[in-house]
Amino acid sequence: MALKMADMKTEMHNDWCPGCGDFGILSSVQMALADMNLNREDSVIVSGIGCSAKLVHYTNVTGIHTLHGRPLPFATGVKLSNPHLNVVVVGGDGDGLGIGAGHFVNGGRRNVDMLYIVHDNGVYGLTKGQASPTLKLGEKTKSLIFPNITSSINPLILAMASGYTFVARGYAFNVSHLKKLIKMGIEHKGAAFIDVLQPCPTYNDINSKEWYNGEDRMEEGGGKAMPRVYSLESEGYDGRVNTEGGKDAETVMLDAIRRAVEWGDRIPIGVLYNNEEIPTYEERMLQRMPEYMELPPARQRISDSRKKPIADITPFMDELSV
Amino acid sequence: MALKMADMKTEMHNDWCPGCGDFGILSSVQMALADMNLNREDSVIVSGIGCSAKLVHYTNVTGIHTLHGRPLPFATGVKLSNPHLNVVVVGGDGDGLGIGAGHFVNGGRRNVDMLYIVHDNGVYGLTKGQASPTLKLGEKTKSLIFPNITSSINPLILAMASGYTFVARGYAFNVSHLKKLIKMGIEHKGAAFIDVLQPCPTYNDINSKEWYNGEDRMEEGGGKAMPRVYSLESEGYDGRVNTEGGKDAETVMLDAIRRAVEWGDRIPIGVLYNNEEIPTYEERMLQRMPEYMELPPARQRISDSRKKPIADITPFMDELSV
Amino acid sequence: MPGRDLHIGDIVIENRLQWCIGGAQGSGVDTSANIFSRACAEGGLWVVGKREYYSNIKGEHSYFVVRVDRNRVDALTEGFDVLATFDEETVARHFDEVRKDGGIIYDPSLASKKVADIPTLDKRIKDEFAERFRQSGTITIMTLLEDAKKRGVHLFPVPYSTLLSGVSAKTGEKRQSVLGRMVNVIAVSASFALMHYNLNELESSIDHVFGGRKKLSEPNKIAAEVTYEYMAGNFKDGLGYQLSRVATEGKRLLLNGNQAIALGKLAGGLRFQTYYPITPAADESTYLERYERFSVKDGDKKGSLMVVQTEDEISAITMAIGGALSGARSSTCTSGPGFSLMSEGIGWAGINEVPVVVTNYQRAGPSTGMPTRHEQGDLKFALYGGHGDFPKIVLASGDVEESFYDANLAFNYAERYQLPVIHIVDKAMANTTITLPYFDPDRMTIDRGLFLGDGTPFVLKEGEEYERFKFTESGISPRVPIGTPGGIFWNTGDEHTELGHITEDPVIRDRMMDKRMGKLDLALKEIPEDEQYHYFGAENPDLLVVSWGSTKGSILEAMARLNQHSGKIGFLQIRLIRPYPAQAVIRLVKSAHKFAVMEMNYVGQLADITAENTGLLADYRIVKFNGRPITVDEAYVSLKRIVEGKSEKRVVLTHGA
Amino acid sequence: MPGRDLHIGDIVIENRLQWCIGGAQGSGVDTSANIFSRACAEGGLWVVGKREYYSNIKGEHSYFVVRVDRNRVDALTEGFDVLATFDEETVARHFDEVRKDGGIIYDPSLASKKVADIPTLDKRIKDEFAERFRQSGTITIMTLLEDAKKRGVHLFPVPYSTLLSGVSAKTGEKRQSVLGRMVNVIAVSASFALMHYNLNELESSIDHVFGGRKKLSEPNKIAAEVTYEYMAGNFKDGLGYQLSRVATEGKRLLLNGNQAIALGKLAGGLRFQTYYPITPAADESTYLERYERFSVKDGDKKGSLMVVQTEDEISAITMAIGGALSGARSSTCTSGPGFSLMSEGIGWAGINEVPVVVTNYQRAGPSTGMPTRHEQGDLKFALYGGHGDFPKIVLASGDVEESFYDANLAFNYAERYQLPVIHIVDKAMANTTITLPYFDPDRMTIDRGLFLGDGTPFVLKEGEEYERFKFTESGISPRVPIGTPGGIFWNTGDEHTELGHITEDPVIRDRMMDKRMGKLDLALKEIPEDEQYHYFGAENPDLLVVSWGSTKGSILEAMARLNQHSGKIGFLQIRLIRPYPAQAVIRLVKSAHKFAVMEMNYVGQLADITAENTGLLADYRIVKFNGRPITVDEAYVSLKRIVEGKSEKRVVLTHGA
Ligand SMILES: Cc1ncc(C[n+]2csc(CCOP(=O)(O)OP(=O)(O)O)c2C)c(N)n1
Ligand SMILES: Cc1ncc(C[n+]2csc(CCOP(=O)(O)OP(=O)(O)O)c2C)c(N)n1
Ligand code: SF4
Ligand code: SF4
Ligand SMILES: [Mg+2]
Ligand SMILES: [Mg+2]
Repeated sequence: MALKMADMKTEMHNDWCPGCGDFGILSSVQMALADMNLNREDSVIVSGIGCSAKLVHYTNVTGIHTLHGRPLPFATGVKLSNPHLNVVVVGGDGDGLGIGAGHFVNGGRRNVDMLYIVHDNGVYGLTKGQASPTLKLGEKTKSLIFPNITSSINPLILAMASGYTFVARGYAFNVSHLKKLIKMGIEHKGAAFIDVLQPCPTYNDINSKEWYNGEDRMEEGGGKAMPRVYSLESEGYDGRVNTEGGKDAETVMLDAIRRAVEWGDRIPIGVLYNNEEIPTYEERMLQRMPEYMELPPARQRISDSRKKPIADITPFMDELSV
Repeated sequence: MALKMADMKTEMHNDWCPGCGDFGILSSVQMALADMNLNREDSVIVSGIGCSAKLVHYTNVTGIHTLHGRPLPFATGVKLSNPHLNVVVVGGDGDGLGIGAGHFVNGGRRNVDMLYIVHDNGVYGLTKGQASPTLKLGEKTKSLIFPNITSSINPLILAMASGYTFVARGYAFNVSHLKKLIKMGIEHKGAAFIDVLQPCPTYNDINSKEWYNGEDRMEEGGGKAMPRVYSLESEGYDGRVNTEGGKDAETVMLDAIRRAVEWGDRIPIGVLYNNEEIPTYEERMLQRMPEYMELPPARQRISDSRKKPIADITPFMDELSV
Repeated sequence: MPGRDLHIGDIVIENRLQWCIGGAQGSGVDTSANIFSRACAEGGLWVVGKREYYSNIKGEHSYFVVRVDRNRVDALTEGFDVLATFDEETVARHFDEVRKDGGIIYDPSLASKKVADIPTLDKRIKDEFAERFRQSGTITIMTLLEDAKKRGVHLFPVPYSTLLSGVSAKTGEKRQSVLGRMVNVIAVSASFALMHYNLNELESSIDHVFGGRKKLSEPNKIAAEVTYEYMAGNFKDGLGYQLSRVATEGKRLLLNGNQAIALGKLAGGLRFQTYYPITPAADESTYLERYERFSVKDGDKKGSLMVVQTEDEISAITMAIGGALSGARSSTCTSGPGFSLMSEGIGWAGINEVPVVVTNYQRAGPSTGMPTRHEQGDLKFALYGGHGDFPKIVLASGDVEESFYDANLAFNYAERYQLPVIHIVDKAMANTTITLPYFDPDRMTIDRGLFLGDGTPFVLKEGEEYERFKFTESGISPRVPIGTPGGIFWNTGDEHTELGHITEDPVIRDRMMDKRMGKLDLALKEIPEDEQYHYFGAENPDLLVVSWGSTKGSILEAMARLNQHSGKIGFLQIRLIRPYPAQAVIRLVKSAHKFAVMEMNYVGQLADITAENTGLLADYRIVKFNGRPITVDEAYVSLKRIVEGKSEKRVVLTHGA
Repeated sequence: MPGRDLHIGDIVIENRLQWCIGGAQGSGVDTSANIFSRACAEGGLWVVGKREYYSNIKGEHSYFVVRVDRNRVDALTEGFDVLATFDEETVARHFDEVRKDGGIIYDPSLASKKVADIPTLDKRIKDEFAERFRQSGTITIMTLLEDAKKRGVHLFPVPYSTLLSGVSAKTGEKRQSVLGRMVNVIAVSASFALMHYNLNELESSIDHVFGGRKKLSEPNKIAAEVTYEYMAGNFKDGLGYQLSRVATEGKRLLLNGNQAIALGKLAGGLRFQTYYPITPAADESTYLERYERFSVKDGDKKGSLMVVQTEDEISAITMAIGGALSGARSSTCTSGPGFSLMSEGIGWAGINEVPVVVTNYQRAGPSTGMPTRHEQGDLKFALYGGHGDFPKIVLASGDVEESFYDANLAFNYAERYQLPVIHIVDKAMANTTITLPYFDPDRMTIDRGLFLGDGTPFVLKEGEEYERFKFTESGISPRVPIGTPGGIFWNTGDEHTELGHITEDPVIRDRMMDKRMGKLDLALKEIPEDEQYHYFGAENPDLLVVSWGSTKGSILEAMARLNQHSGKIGFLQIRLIRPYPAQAVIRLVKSAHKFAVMEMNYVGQLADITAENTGLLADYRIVKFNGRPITVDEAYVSLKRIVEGKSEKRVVLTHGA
């Protein structure tokens, strides 16, 4: 039975602020999951803490709302113990790149087959608008007393430097585009990362929906707004690594970085980097444990009908015997 | 009175393994400090935990041997409270890029004026040789039971992605070169990072001194070993950003990344990226607090002779008065 | 418009009432409460107020309760005399709490709304209403109001839209978005009008709250006038509760706990503060940042303090320690989850004898818990957090005023005994708004202990090396800031020699442990008794109530009430919890007939700690853990039941919406 | 070559001795001890050994003490009968510990070395020697040896280089680097030769330790032969201590605590282990990784477990929780600093009722402390770590054998009560090598509680939603792994509804707190008494010793010694520390005349916890915190002094080098 988007909703009251970009991300996630028509039970969303992290409660698949900055390691445990699950991680930019930056970097190194979506709103929403790691140096959003004193991180470049094998950017209010990215990210074999530009109308009065849409930049002659956001695909950019085909990881990454640094007048969305040549953690593990996919940790029996252990430790004791 | 290297040594017994690359780094640090002839009291070395971190006890300036992964925030507190101190941070690759990766990334964003040296030996030395974040995927050093299952991080690229404004690589056994780098790093205005290739003869049997020296690669015809390590300077590489001069940060960074990914047969050392166009945290603070350098937190009096508070909170109370 | 029965009793209660306003988060409830409190305070009255809100930015229900009195008040009582509402949810959540003879202000156009349709109202509550009003057909707001009315509550329908039209007419303002914001002021004005309070005070409060931004204050003042007029016309008898200006002595503040502690730190010499945002601690840092530059007495230069927002709490504590090593009075502030992340750093400060202050604003745990709700659940963790044995001092303030002075004491202890100090406060204190006399910084003494960086000269004997951890009689070694000529030293988280170098020598180890842990005994000996604990009430009481932290106000008032009649009750407020003043507690407990420990957590953590330190098992444990503070009435009733011999050994208090 | 006086008494002590070998870290001390222990064990003897080492990779002093007996032994005594050395430092550090009539094996070529020149010897020790031997001129190794000799210790100079030349001649090996490594085997051989132990056992042990790598084992066996010959020729009377083969019953293991716990976890169903390297916990994970694939009884497929090295301990605990949510028995292991970083994660598991096991190998704290030394300093932290009130179980094993079975109990508790379990052990246990009977995994029962993922069907009634946190009578809600058809659920660190969605409703909050915390009462009721504590010794004792963890062996033996004579001593080993078996403790303490709590930390943490839970203040606290385990003799002496009425209230034990 095909899933509909309505199947992906829960009855939990959604308490995001009106106009919040999180709504767009939520819809995109729900549409992507519905589209992919996976069993709902086989998907799990793991989130950190922040406005964004509440997404799990609004989505009708298993939802693990964890600790601030920690969704990645939680999710990694879930996934590695049962690699058959479809694991999506969501969280804020503060969550993922501030307090969670250490996991972010090391998560890339593992290349576990899951998707990580960061709601990039430039602020710490739930704690009332402090600067997040993506807010630019010198900017002064509503809650700040002084202009931001810390430089921003570029999540895309950081993700590539960390080893994510799929790196993309979406825009919260381009739902159909974002939905596509999310599906690609889920289908990607390895650690996929999507940075989603997310207006926070309550605290980020700089990178607002209007700003992304370029409403301050009217076409000459009083025409339409000229959106800042453009899609990479529309310009023929292709971030796929194909070493045999002459596009090795380094080449693509350098191209991607050139795009990733664009900001201000032109802000690219789309897939910057997509490398399926690197084995996933699961594949690496499978090399060592041929039965891993069939009997991963979570699917093994551990006791017999008498509740006695079935792991046979005798050979190991024999090695220690005197 | 000019300082000699002997002045930089303590009587603490050095208990590194014979042949450890840490000795080279220690000498380089001590020589650099002696060369620069700063008052010993004005320098402080802050370290994490690991073999490398013991360096502070062997060096005769104030030494703060902190917690695993945390030298950067400790050092930041020291430096911001007293910006007149010359702060050098040292630690292992596990310390800085594993457990400390979150601080590493966010430390770059702050661009506090100090130098961070990572002893990059590919292993967790002090805990007996587990893989560190710089060990390559699939490599199997002595203590590993299975080949390394996690991809490595490139500290240089990560540092640039994180905002360090001086990014260099040294080699532990090229002491004169490393000494120069360290001096440059200390003199650099902003957050400087040096990744030091450090052989660990006890646990890393792959990236050994012999390997770096290319002793497995004899010149044809039975000549000398062909070292893997080469210096960027020797090839005329110049990592300085000079936007006016046409070399903006992006351009240099892309060049630098091309060098940073070299490994195996050619391993560059030297300064990859040097950008003094970004204001330091201290400078940003100074904008807000004109008296910051003169009276930083650590140098302010807080009470009068009667031990009474001297900060005048009356105006603030008046704002709250009813 | 539904009519109104005016059966107000003859007795008019003057200048003593409790008021509540509610509404969706982000709809201005806070501002209303602010205007209300300030208007009262400007009239010389004393207020104490508390904000309750969800961990949410916009849309969930929040409410503010303000108690007004002609005398100083420190705690809230149960129930309200006036409930001011402008949405359905506030009526639904609070109508039951309005006392007999009290009043509810509401928007009559919402009376027909169905309770079941309120999206943010918990299912549990809806289910309970369905059960309770199952006779009444569809449950609407009116169903609830009628129920209140039956209990003797007066209903005051205020037609917000009509009034807003009036405002619009007078101001020319047509934008619904702007007019909509004025419901707050209308609700406040309607309340004051019923209380026959002077419009001037209200207007001056509006001016102040809008910070002189005329564009905002003028229309709001007009809204106030329009409302006063309407109320005078329609409910001229008002309510049995009245407010009027009283004379005051001395200057007074209206502030909350975050501000008080920030000011206390500032006066107490804080110069380096680190933080990672977390509710309800962050406001302290934001406040400090705003006032980062300040005047200094007898100095021509400005003083300044640096506030650094870090990437996490591990960074916050370790960076603060770094600041302390450089010689600045340094601190950080946080709440449960962040405090959990600080365990390791605090331990490092312990072994390295670094004076650093952590202000822990407790909120309802465990884990993320209820981030905007109240609890005192971190006590044992504050005492025993961190692996291994190391000394730290835990100081608990009992109210906003104490917290100001304690902010300096925390630094004094930290520097005098060279160890981390946990200043433990809580969400209730942070978010309490209260009128208090001006603080007197001169009542603070700044004691930096054996610190040779603040004017005291640092001299080494010829040929001597500076030993940071020198064994001394007191266990305290002179400390210098990094950068002191001749004062090079080493720190390490490892066990160390007097020089600060790593050692594993068992003999030095034992001496270092004695040195460090001995400082706790020294502290207990030296710290004045009245910093350790406060004792209130009768000598040799029948019942001794032992407590800590923000329960103080409620207990004091409950005790006073009880002691007026039969009860002979004493109250021991423990302030210094580590080191624990065991001898004093034993003496006081033994002087009493029975003793009860009252606190805001599940297990009765102070009761446990008391047993641990004294062997005395509390006769009663009165606990509360639903996230809402203990009210005066709850304290009163539970103590009364003990006195009357009717109490269980463990009493769980459950008041609160 | 210095001569040797052979005045060995008539009595030969057979199969009971304590041996020590020392040398620089990385020089093979470990291997020697291994060969020694295994050779004894292969001869049917029982051994227990302990390794002491610095937090260093190469060069600092380490030593290994092995006790050998014809019966099972669990703890070490004070002093050695034979000290085998091949460097100066070992002599300098340990000569004093050799008992009268014991012997020291040393390299005569080092006898003239100056003690002052040993770089790694602590200044404190050098200073003490300078004072003690100030009459003796320059203090050399010989000065110390002579001093030992005066006390009745026999000296056995063994000319290592001469022997190595012999080996070189026989094997043709000329490389100094290879020959140098053989000093270890020479030292062991010399020891055995003096004990007249069969060379066969030694050779078979050498074979085993070198894992059949003939290139290594053959020359070493030749070294052994050469040494035996030399010793027979020069010291044919040997020593008053002799070893000989004895008969054994049943199969036996020689292993350490890390291995025992790893095996216990493996048998107990662990399938997902995470860790971040830390001493002394990491070896558990490395061992597990090595055996990640294993046979499964009545299954044709291999079983396997996954070990993940994480980026830090925050990741380790949260990843393990993730594994548990997927349905695998999951755990992590760590030590103090890492445990500190886990506080927040453990709290999350508490509020979300996730079964996860943390094995905490305590080491000497605080902070980095003495990473390779021993302490039981994390107890209170294990109990109260993490903000807010949440349930967790703390289980303390008393010895290596218990730790194997307890590894499964920890999982059982975790799954049955759906909460985090801290299995608290320590460095002494981790690094104890001991002979034990084969473990019997069939003595384990695997209890997964209300877990519907292991064969038990998951059925929902028509139209019913799965509620992960359903209120039930027992407080325990059926649990399903993520991915169960129909079993979608939510978790959150926030307070939550039965569905697992965020709530701040005070009523639900109270019920959820009761649900969670109530599980501790349930656990205390259901867990069998002998899993909660062990009682040994006399009924109604004069003195009850209460303790926990690895002090068990020493206390048992000391008690046995004391009870042989005058004493009437009982020993209560508390295993379940949270929930605390208060009633049983009260009963036992009250049955005794006095009670003493003995433990390895500064404050007496178990004593505190006992007071907290029972109100009973220990009459005596016997503590040790210098990083070295309590020996049998220390336990004996301190208890004897109590029995004799000569003890202080607080006794600090200080033995150890
Ligand atoms: C350890 C810890 N520290 C601090 C907090 C408080 N906190 C809650 S949400 C949040 C920041 C949220 O910002 P972000 O991750 O960007 O998410 P957003 O709300 O913007 O979606 C913080 C700091 C916490 N819950 N835990
Ligand atoms: C929180 C914490 N976890 C683990 C450890 C144990 N530990 C000590 S050193 C070390 C790793 C050292 O590796 P690295 O940082 O690369 O330094 P190296 O020894 O290689 O110089 C670890 C994991 C610790 N001290 N603290
Ligand atoms: S605060 Fe910002 S991010 Fe949070 S819900 Fe509101 S608009 Fe969205
Ligand atoms: S283990 Fe490696 S890094 Fe550590 S001291 Fe030895 S050689 Fe150096
Ligand atoms: Mg954000
Ligand atoms: Mg390393």
